Amino acid sequence: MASKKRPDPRALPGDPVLRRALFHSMLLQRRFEEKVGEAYALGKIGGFCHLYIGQEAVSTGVLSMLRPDDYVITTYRDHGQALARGMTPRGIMAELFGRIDGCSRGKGGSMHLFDRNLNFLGGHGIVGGHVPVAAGVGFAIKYRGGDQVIVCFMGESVVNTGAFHEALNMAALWKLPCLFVIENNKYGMGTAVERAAAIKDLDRRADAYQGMHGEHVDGQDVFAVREATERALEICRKESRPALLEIRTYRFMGHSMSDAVSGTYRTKAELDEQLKRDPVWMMKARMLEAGDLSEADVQEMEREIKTICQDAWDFADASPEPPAEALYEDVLVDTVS
Amino acid sequence: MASKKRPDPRALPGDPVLRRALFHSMLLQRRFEEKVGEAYALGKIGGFCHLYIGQEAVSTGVLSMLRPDDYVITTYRDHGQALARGMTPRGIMAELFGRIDGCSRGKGGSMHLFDRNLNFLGGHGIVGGHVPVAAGVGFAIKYRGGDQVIVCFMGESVVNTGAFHEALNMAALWKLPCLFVIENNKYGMGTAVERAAAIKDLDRRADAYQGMHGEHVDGQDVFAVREATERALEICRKESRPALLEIRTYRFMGHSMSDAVSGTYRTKAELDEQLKRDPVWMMKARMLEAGDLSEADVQEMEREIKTICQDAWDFADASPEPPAEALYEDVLVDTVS
Amino acid sequence: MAIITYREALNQALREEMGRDDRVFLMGEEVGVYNGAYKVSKGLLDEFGEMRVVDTPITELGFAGVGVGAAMVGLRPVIEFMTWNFALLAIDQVVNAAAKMLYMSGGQYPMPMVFRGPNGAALQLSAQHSQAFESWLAHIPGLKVVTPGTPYDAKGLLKAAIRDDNPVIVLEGEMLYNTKGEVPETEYLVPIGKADLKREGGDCSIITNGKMVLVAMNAADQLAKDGIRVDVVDLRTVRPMDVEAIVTSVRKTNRAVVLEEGWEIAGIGAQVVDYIQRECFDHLDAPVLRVHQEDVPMPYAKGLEKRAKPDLQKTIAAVRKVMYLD
Amino acid sequence: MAIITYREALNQALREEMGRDDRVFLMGEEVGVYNGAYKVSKGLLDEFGEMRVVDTPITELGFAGVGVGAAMVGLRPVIEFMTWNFALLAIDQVVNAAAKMLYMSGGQYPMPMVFRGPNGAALQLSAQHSQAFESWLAHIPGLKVVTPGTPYDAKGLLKAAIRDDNPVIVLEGEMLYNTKGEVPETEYLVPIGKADLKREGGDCSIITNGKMVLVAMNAADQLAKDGIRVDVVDLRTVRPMDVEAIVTSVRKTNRAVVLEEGWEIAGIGAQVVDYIQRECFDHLDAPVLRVHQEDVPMPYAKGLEKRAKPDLQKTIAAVRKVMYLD
Ligand SMILES: Cc1ncc(C[n+]2csc(CCOP(=O)(O)OP(=O)(O)O)c2C)c(N)n1
Ligand SMILES: Cc1ncc(C[n+]2csc(CCOP(=O)(O)OP(=O)(O)O)c2C)c(N)n1
Ligand SMILES: [Mg+2]
Ligand SMILES: [Mg+2]
Repeated sequence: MASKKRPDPRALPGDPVLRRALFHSMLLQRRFEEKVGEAYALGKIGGFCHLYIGQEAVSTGVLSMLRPDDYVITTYRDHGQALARGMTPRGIMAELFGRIDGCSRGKGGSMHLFDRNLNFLGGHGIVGGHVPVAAGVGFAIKYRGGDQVIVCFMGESVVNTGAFHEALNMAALWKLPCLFVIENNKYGMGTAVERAAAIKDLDRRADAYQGMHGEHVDGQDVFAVREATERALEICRKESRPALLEIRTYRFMGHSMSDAVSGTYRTKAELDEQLKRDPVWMMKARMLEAGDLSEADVQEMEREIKTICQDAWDFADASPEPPAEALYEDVLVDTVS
Repeated sequence: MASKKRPDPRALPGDPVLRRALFHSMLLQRRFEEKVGEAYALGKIGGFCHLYIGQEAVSTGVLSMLRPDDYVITTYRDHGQALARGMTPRGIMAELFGRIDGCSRGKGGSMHLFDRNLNFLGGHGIVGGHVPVAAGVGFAIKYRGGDQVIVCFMGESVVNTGAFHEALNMAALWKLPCLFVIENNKYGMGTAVERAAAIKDLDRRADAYQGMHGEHVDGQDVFAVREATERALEICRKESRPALLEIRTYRFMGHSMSDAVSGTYRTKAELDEQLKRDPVWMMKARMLEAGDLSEADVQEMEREIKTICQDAWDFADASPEPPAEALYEDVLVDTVS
Repeated sequence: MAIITYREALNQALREEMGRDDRVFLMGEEVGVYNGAYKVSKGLLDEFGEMRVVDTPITELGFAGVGVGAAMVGLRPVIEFMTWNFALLAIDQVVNAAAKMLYMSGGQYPMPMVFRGPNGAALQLSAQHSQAFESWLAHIPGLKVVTPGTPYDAKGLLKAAIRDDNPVIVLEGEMLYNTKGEVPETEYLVPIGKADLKREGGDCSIITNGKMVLVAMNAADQLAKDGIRVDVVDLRTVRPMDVEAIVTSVRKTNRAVVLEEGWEIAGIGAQVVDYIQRECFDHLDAPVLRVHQEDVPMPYAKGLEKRAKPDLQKTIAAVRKVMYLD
Repeated sequence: MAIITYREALNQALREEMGRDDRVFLMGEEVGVYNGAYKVSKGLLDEFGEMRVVDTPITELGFAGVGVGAAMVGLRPVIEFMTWNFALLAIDQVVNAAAKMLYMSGGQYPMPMVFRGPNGAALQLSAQHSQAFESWLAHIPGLKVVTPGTPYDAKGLLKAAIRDDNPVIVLEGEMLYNTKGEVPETEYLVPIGKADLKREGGDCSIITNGKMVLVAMNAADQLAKDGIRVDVVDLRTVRPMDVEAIVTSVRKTNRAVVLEEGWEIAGIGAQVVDYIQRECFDHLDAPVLRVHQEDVPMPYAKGLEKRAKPDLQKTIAAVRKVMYLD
């Protein structure tokens, strides 16, 4: 257990109920994704499917700091954030199964989870494409004089795209309440970050945009993520200014379902080293140590989560395929304002 | 005279022949552009036409440091660099007139001056579009193991484009011999630089690309431009690394022929203030002071340049329009390799 | 009715819609302080302020995306591209975001937004600045695409576009901004998706849109002198296309010329031809002919440019040819 | 002849041309260490090294521009787009730079380069990852556009594209990479601009290209069982198009179905229809019909996706309809 090696002398931050909720969220994401992997192997899910395993402390840490009226937008690797934002495992799983009860009515699939009620503005498939969109949401918040924030998750490859640069420049210029979160999991597909980005600390890209707060933080430690998020949100919300967080994490699975976990572009040894810092088990160890949880509590939680995941699967499996006429629906609306 | 106010105690750098050549180049650009303005007013030239008046020390300073086998690429505001690179006034004027003897056979016009013999890779019309192209030339130089450099001129607006960011990141990552020159003339059309770029010193954008040299310099002083260029070229050529120069200048005319010189987005007072630092007359004053030139020499030079410009006009005017069949030429070549 | 320019008509449309609905804002390069590169937004910054008339850095991809984001959360952006040539940089946001958001969210996120600006060639702007992209845009489901050819249509279609809850592309024309025409003093909308029979005549149909409407009207005048009376069907909207209007005209005239500003291959005109041959197969007395830009990038030289463009002569020649007169 | 996959055929083409000419290099996302997102470039990094097989950051606009610059000064870049969906980000470089450089430089700068990658839909990749852009690319003068449908054509056309001194677009297909076919052991090229009559039959012409060639061949097999013999004209190149091959076939069969992967409106098929109605007006016994993707963004759900795509059934139905059998 990681905590044995890195004993944390401080008391864990937050109250026990909150800590339990954080752990629950992370564990749910982990088990849900494992279930997704199973379903994919059985052909229940098709297309591109990118698992979030290894990065759970990022979604959980960041999103646990948000208000319900804040906005969230992310990439195709969106299951974790969708769950952490409170979207139902049923709605997500049904979407992955391509069914009518899916959160995007079966039209979006794994890469395009949406939930209007939760201001979850989607998973997006074009690398970098959603970053200007996030700036636009920030613009709208400011336009309306609100004090919400938009959180925009992205993989570390995104910092090299033109879209990122254009969006961050405008967000800084116009002082938009946007929190840009880089999930640096070290690889964009098979490309190690240092083979793509001519900069070491990605958060320092913030310096190119006068006055932008930038910070990097250990993404396997949910408390560290929460603290950094808190600082950044304060700036976004109170000062209406953008901020850039580089959250350093690791992807434990292949890039997508067709990619081997290790071999071509990273070694088994590297992966094993990183697995020692599994965010879920590190959190568990710390909570056990702090006396927040007993092993029995964890087993109970595992059982409950297992039920949730199975229920999601059953629900998805029972949900009908979208009817033929759905093909032509949602292309356009027939309303005017 | 500017030199009266800012007497330069140092002896002028360079030898007198060189200094004369620099002044000649600047004066030629100035008078040529004035002639272009006349021709435009008479309808001899059409379309978009962007004069270089006020920026002559940039083209002259930078390009006087290059070798013949180096490469140059620039924007639509390309007359000054074309002249400074040694393209003939005749070929340029004929291009502006849309004639067959134009440097681009009348097909490109003001924004698209090209000269393969001088490695002048064109004026380009899409803001930012030519910056990755410059990186590609840098890539080719490195690919072939050469020690040339590509100089890429751009307006200051370009630093906000995605193309700029993508290109600079790759140039830094791959260590390409590219000298990126920002001609900061304070405005992109009617937009003041501070209303577009969320950064004060544009050369500091270099910091976002590990190891990139960045420097800003007074662009109205041709010697300062040459010195900064020398430092930057050294890095590009010897170390095969990119560099970014912000050269601070000013556009004395409107953005293009249809834009008023002042009024909407800048005041007459601001313009007048800037006119005091006219790079051509500052240079003249310094040379007079240093005894490089007498007023009579200048008048002689003016006469010679006037003749050159008139000759260019006459040549252009006499050159035929491209024949009808030219319409279908140059769409594709019919060769293979 | 007042006689105003196409530019003023667009300006009125923007002013009226911004006055009517404070979720509507205008964003783009030089739309504010500069009053618009082509002065379409003249006076709007003064009237509506900096939050609603927003000058952007030169970042087509970026500000198109800003529009998409703002539309997702309930604003109604009007995104101006200085010209559609530059919109190529932003086309990912138009095609992959705006046009698909509603569909891939299963109906949750309508995109009430407009992308507008001048399209096609002006005078001697050469290859990179003289391109007409209607066929590209019309190709994409999830968009609506309008191409007003007159001040009346410009105002009515832009207003309709701003009120539409879908992403609407408005293709204007630099060469159109100064053209004049009658525009009612009272409010009106031009329905998206409806063609307009701009001239009635039984001998041949000229089917056209946008900047070419004027060319077609001129051709109609000229041809009338020789006793040839043509229908001029102004599509006005190229997606969704008013197939019925095309078919009604061609079934009457039995001959058609399709006139468009852009290039030939897979142009909008090819689609019109396809509709005609499918729906009027037994009514056609001659193959449909097309008039379009020559299949070359636009040259700078004045004479070459003129040759490259579709024009009056080419249109008249095509009509005479489908009528077997030449 | 060896039987190899389309993927291997492309890999051979790249290897042979890189071996033949050291100015040729391959650049794109994941082409090196990862051996290609779809393994088309497998082994090439090991064989040719880092300077000639170049992994890029995710910067389509940027690395397409790098290709343009390298081509201007004499290299022969092969730029891989992981898919053409992402190429929208780079389309400015393709259209405004590569396709126009020769023209606007008055003939001084040929662009000997290739842009390649998979185009169109695979399986359940949904809206942003399932688009076929041949009609967009074919619209642009200054480009050549090839769409190989078989391993033989893939190898021969890619080799020809790399040797061509013009910018050539090679549209491959994720669903094609694993398909197999005969490929000669000895060197050959497939000429750009020439269609291939893949099946001969006198009753109807199916005109198609790319991924749809397989569908057309299947349809031909099925139809033959009912005694209907069709020509399958594989365009192979969609710019410049081999009009003669189309016309020859249709003048013989008097009936045509145009089958394409992409959307209908201003699709490549519309252009084919235009050529046919112009050149075969008096030979047509029925309107030309088209088969294409339904006019919607691609949905994720398996059943919906199947309905959205052009397929065997739709093709057979169209052929039967132009033959007035149903
Ligand atoms: C513009 C664009 N180019 C390429 C791709 C293909 N692609 C999908 S994910 C990916 C890697 C992204 O890596 P990163 O941003 O680090 O996110 P991660 O997958 O690690 O979460 C690539 C190249 C794409 N979707 N969009
Ligand atoms: C992508 C793109 N967007 C917009 C334009 C229109 N445009 C031409 S020049 C220009 C201003 C550029 O300013 P800057 O880069 O500072 O160069 P300067 O004109 O001052 O030399 C604009 C907006 C364009 N050519 N390309
Ligand atoms: Mg990553
Ligand atoms: Mg400027």
